[in-house]
Amino acid sequence: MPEFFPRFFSCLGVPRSLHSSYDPAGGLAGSSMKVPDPRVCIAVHDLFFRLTETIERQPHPHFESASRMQIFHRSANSLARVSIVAATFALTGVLWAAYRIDQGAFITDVGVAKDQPVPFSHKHHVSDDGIDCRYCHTSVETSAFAGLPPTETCMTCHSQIWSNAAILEPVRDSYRTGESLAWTRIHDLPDFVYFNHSIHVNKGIGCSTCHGRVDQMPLTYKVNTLYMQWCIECHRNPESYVRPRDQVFNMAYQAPSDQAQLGRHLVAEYNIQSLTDCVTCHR
Amino acid sequence: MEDERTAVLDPGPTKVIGPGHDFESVTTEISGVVFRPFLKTPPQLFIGFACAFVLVNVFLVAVVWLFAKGVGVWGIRIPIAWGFAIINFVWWIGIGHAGTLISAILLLLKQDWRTSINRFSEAMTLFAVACAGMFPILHLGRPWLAYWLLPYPNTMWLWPQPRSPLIWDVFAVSTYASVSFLFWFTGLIPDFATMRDGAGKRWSQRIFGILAMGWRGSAKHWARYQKAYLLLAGLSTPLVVSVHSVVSFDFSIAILPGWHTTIFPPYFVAGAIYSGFAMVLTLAIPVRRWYHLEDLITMRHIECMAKVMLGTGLIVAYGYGMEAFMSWYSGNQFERFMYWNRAWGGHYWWVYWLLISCNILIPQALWSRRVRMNVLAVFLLSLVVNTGMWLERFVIVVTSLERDFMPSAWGRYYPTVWDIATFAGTIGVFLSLMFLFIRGLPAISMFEMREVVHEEASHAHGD
Amino acid sequence: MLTETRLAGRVKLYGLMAQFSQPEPLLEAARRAYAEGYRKMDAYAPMPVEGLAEAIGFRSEMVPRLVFTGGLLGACGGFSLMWWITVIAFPHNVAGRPLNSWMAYIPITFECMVLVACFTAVISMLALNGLPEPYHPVFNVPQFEHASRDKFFLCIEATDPKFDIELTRDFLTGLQAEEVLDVAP
Amino acid sequence: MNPRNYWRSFEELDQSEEFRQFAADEFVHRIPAEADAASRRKFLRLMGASMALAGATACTKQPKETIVPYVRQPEEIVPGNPLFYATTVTEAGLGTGLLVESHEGRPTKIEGNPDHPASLGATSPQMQASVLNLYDPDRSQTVLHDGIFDTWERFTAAFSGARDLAGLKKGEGLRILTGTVTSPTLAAQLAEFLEMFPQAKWHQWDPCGRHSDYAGSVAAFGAPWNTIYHFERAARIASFDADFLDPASPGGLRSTRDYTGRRRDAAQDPSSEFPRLYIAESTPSITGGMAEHRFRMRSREVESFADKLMSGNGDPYASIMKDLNAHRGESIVIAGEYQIPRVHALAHAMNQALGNTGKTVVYTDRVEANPMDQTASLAALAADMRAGAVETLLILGGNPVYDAPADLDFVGALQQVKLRAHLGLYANETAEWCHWHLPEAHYLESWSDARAWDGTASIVQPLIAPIYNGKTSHELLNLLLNRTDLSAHDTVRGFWQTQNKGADFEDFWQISLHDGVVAGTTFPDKTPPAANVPPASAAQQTAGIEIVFRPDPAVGSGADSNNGWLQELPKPPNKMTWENAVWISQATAQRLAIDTGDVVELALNGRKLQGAVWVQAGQADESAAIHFGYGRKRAGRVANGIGFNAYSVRDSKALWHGAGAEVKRISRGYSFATTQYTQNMEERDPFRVATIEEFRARPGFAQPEGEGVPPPNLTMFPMWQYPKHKWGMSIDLTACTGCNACMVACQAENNIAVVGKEEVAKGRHMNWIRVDRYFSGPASEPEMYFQPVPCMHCEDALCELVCPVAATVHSGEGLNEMVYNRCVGTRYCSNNCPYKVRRFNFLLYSDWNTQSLWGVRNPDVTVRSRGVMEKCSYCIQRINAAKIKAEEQNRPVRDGEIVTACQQACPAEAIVFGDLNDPNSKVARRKRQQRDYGLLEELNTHPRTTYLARLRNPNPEIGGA
Repeated sequence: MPEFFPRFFSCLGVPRSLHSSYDPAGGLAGSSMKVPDPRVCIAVHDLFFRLTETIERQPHPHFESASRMQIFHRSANSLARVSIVAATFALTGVLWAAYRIDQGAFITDVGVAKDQPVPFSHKHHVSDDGIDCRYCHTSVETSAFAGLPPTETCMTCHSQIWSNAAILEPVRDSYRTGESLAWTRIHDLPDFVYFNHSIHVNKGIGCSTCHGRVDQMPLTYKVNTLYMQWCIECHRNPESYVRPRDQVFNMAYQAPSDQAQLGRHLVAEYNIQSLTDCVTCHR
Repeated sequence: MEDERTAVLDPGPTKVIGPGHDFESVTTEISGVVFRPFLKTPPQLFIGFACAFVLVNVFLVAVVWLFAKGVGVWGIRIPIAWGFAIINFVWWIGIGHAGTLISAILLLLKQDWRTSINRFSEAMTLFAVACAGMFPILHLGRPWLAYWLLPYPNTMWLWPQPRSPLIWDVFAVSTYASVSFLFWFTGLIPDFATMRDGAGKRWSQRIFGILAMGWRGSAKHWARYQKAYLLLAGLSTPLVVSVHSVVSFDFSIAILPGWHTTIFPPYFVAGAIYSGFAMVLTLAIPVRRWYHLEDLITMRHIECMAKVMLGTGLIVAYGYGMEAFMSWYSGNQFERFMYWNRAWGGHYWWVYWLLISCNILIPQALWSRRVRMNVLAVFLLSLVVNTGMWLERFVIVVTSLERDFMPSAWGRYYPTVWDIATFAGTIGVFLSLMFLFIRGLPAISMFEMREVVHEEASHAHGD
Repeated sequence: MLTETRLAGRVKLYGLMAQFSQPEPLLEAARRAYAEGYRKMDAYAPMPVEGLAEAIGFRSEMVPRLVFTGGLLGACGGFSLMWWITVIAFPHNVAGRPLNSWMAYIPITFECMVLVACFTAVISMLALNGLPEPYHPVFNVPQFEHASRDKFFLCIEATDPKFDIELTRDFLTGLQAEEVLDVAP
Repeated sequence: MNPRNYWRSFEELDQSEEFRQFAADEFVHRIPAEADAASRRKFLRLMGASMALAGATACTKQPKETIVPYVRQPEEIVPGNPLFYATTVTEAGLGTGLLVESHEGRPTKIEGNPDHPASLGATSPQMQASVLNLYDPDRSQTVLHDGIFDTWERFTAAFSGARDLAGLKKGEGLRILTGTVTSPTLAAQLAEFLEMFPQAKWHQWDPCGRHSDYAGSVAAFGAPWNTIYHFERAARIASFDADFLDPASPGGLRSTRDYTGRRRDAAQDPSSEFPRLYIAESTPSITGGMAEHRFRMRSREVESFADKLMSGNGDPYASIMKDLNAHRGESIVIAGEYQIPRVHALAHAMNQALGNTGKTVVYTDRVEANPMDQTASLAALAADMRAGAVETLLILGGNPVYDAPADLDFVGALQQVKLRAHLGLYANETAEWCHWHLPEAHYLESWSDARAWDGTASIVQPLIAPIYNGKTSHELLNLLLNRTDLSAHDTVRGFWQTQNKGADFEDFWQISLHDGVVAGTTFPDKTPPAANVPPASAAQQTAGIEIVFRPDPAVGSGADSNNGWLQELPKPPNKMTWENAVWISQATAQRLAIDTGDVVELALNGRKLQGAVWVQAGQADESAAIHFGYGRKRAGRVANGIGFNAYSVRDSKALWHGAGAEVKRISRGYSFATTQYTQNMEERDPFRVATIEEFRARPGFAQPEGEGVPPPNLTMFPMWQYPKHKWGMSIDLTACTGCNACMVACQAENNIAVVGKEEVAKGRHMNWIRVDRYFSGPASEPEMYFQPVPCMHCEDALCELVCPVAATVHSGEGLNEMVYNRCVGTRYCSNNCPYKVRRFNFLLYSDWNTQSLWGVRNPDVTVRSRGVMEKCSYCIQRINAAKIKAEEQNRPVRDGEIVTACQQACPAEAIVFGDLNDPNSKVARRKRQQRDYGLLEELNTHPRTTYLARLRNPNPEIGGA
């Protein structure tokens, strides 16, 4: 066994001077032979190797084997303290990073426009053409699902205008073949969350409150995380988000300065309840 | 030949240390266990570790299968929704109690015989708690969400529900694990220094050097050290009581007949100490033999532990008696039925009687000094008690759940091979860690042994 | 063998160290050194020695005080966290119990108390002892490796106003020390 | 509490070593096998999915999902809002009106049609489950020719040839075999067919049709009559083995509604008389469970029972007859399908004698299009086939190879036929022996029509285009009639046009479709001639055991065998799932020294079968009941090879019970999977019952009293207030018959998974509402009680207290919420639930792989994954939907607007749900009744679900009540 070590670790080429200067004579069982450090401690070794050598370079005239007992160099003290502080900072940093990532676009897709079969521009259709939300999202006032326009709806106009624009080929193709267009979901809740558009719209929660200024989005992206905390924020104090019913589909609506008091008034008028029961959304 | 040697070394039941020991000799003997060359390790240790390691792999297989398929691979069902996992959890936690008890309570009680076994049993505590701690996570339907039991800020604005005893468990067990570790590590610091100074090889000097953190045994160090150590002891004493009380709340907070009992906290704690001491004996007796530590772990220790077992065993017996009595005295039909079902009517009645004989009847042998002084007998008894305490948890968990309130919803529990594999696996994990500890760290507190040596010496002078 | 004259001034010592083989002589030596008026000194033993700290005039109740504070903070923290969770953060009707079911928080409060207190105990002990401190001049003394095994040392530090290399060495030699050793800085 | 003598359960079957073995063996899986295998493969993906459930902590993002709009959106469809369509389901030919819920064109849930007389809004378990067959991946999906895929075109070509050939011989050798036909359209087509091919023959066979009923009326009146019973008018009922409360029996839903309705009324106002039911039967039925006096006897002894009753001498006949006579005109004597014609004749005669005819018992024409003795018809067909007289046989539906009486050797005969074609929902045993198999359209895919048991006609209209290009009988007949281009829709519509030649036909048609009933088609009452009773049948040999044949309580005659919901539905008397068994009485078991779990060989008339024995309380001595519907070979993955085929010993001369069987044991230790192990109440009175007199004397009998009972609202804490709504449920045990309709309805509504026999045996069945069955009274003559147990929604819910993650908490309206996506699966809640109504996904039970099954899922309810707890939610999706609707219309939720699935299906109207804050709500009024009590109230859980105690009205002159 003892012979085994040098052969195995000779490759590490630890300077002989080191061994001589660290003669561990007088140690306990099996400690008398000079053996280089096994791999598991190379790290520790390198950490102090240079430092301990500096001791030798300024030998004290009085104490020949002064370094027999000193395993660590002076600087090890500061090193120890520094590493403690560093570890604390590192931990905090990791947690902070995790938080940032969790809130960031990578996870939430906030502000990320996704590829769509047709580069549909809400900006163009809403702002330029002045089409109302409900022209396409027909069931938003009556159903849980706001509704996505069937290809027919697109073709009502696009059989007339842009009728042979290349980018609209998928639409015409769908109309021809009866194959639906497969849009990529932007606002995608987990399957165990049951959101109902009609009740929110009927209670005076505007489109833009959740979906942002869609009328100014060339390509659609989401502006809110849709995290549970985001939902609950509004469910706990609807008065700070509710708007008059006639303003629900007004994309440009700005909360008035007296929102606090208007909100309280509307909450009463529309009989809005702050529902934070689990079963409000989860069944 | 071994026995002769034992006879020579063993100073008999009065002494806590063999004759002719001085500061240097105890130090060398104890640290020698760690410093002796790898190949000089007693073969029994190799064999033991090999077996334990096989079980570790069994454990890994069982856990992978469990995670792949779900807790349905176990025998649990409605209404017996808790099975082996919780039984094992309570059993391991119970075993974990001996360590802190020996280190803390016996320290406060100034029991000199604790010295040579406290380090050892603290380590045992750590590893037992580690095994116990795995089960609450393994038994979850969705273990990857275990962190939801911790109070941390999250995007759901949801928090744990602190009225649930399981959350108390989370706090109690994690606290217990951390405090046991602190206790163990604090105790080790001066010994790390000893190892550092005794180590021949540079790298071991440095490892122990880092662990010792520059301990140099200054009078000031010792002064603060002793205060801190005493405070730890003082805090762990109520802690150790609280932890198993909280574990017992898992049952007694629930409304189930056979669970909903006020006697649970005290008799769970007693039971914990009971099984804990049993396990210390189960481990200490072979190790003492393999490393010829008979002069440091003497018959005195073994007899004292046997006495503690006898005492706590009687408390547990009282607990069983009270359960029986109260179920009758309450006049509650569910309670009465529960006990009838547990002891006679249910199809696990035989487990109940097995447990009674393991935990109450057989250990009565310890009244006889000849038994207490017989190492083999004590060893076997410790095994019996360990078994009995596991069976106790089985009876509490299973028979109560099998037949509760609605006859229409009664069921029967049968464990599967995966239940058994998981349990056996944790035993392997526990033993492997134990063996590694014995080989790699001073299993007996050296500085405290020096104190003992010093005291013995001064007694000698006194005489 | 160098003479003191050459030594004086050229070499700066950390202090002088006397070695003993038993705790009693060390204790005795410490008392006498203190009586002699030495203050900057420390005694080293492989195990706690009754009264040694007092002998070199050391007293500190810091650890218990910190532990008490820690425990108090832990308890308050634990309880108020649970209270905040159930009453402020997300109030639920759980099993018809009141929002502030304080009885249910007692175990957690207790555990937090113990947890924080214990960590305070260990950390404050280490911090006050100035640990970790891997390098220390006393380790320069070859024989000091026995300080953690079977020997006892009394070290009078050079910074002590009363420290004088000859007198102090003589004084220590007078204490039936097995050996008197120079401690390099 | 009235002390009754309860008896310990039988020596419990599953203590046997084998059961332990099998219960311990977690490798055996039938149903969830695929799911499990997949769960291993998809482990990582599932982990991913579950991580997503973690609410986007731990850096998981939503997987990319696409959203697919219509190309041309049908105007009636509003995505996200379900639509309901009226249609009709037929069972043994008889139609029952339904309203079917459809999501974006997917039928997902069956409800009864309140306007249809046979349903009045109720449904049977089989109807509820029929939607699952629509999506069954094992359904026949293509035309098969000699077992090889083929096309409709080639079949049409081949068959037209045969038709033309037969045409030359006026149809000689051309035969059609159908089930019972009530469809006016089909009848017209068949009539036309027989005109066209005078030599052709039309045979009928329904294994569990109304054979004795037909023969009985012929025997009594010389001509077939249809009998209709008005139980709401009956104060006294004597049943000769008639299981008229079985929801699958003709008019069963309606009789249940009428009978239990009268019980409910009588329980409340003393003026109306509480009905008293006498029944003589051989094997325990749910009707027997409701009876005040149940006379346990072998089937063939019922005849002499009837004779003695008619003579009115001796005990108890005298007192029964006296009782009946005291209620002339408001009593009913009813004979069951399972009795011989003479018993029916006796019943008819007694009704006339008691002056019930025209009052409680009315007669109409037969509702069958062509009433005939189907046994004879099938026998004739078999004989002709064997004689080689049949060249072409067209089997429209049905499965004679499997369910024809064994003595006809149908298979043998069938092979003599040159051209055999089979139309069926499944490529079943009969398809195996036919040259051509043709996929039949499910009724939810079909246009057709049918008559109810009282003659009321209704249209079958499809909710979805045939998924597998199946066809209906109408289309096949059109092929025979050489009108291949005529669609089923046009055929049906065309027929009704001939019936209604007005200009307003379009309105008539639309209204009929919309209402689900064709107005004015109910048959008028007629007065039959005096009934004559044929002479007593020759004394039968009484040696040996009597075998009693019954359709299985869950899967019926076997047509719906391949249906997980029905397979997992516990049979009422013994809560057995997934198979049939030989039911024998305790005494007989002791005599034969056999026991539950023994496998025996039954030998009847030289024909043998092997089956496992179940010792059944309430079974007649020396009588063994076996059930049809099992032992299928080509039913599909679910039903293949489980149980034994009772048809294999059935004789065409004794359809319902055969005498002189030998029973001998061949092995031991077979294990059943039941959902309830205990037979009795263990002195705990979860089910409370009193006679009407006891009740009048002490109205509060159901309330617990004496010490140990805490005063109401005894609590350390102030009770929570529920100002807005306070949902609650009341279940009337006086009405509940234990028919299990609620269980399947709940399963369909809430996407409850099927777990398979092995998991059921481990107690892991998932039903949110279970129906507990208790026996009480003497072991020989036990009373059988049923108690539906959903979640109690306790106000101090013990489950919530112990959940560490707040996955189950109380809502502001007092609902005990279970949030699957928050559940980590500690299962502590289930341990602490004294009612044990919580169900846990121990493995991945929901089928995530079989795409066709996704169609049946309710989009408003989360499909639970592995490792989460679930339980009854009071149909929260329906509550939310109603609340949102009301909010949008700025009005409060109306009472009765929210109907839970179990309540909606219940034919007995035993379950009522509503708002307890509204003092006038139905549920609040019910809970004010004195019979109201809560389960385990002494635990102070304040359950929101409470029960109305069972009332009975035994005849004081008869002992043993």
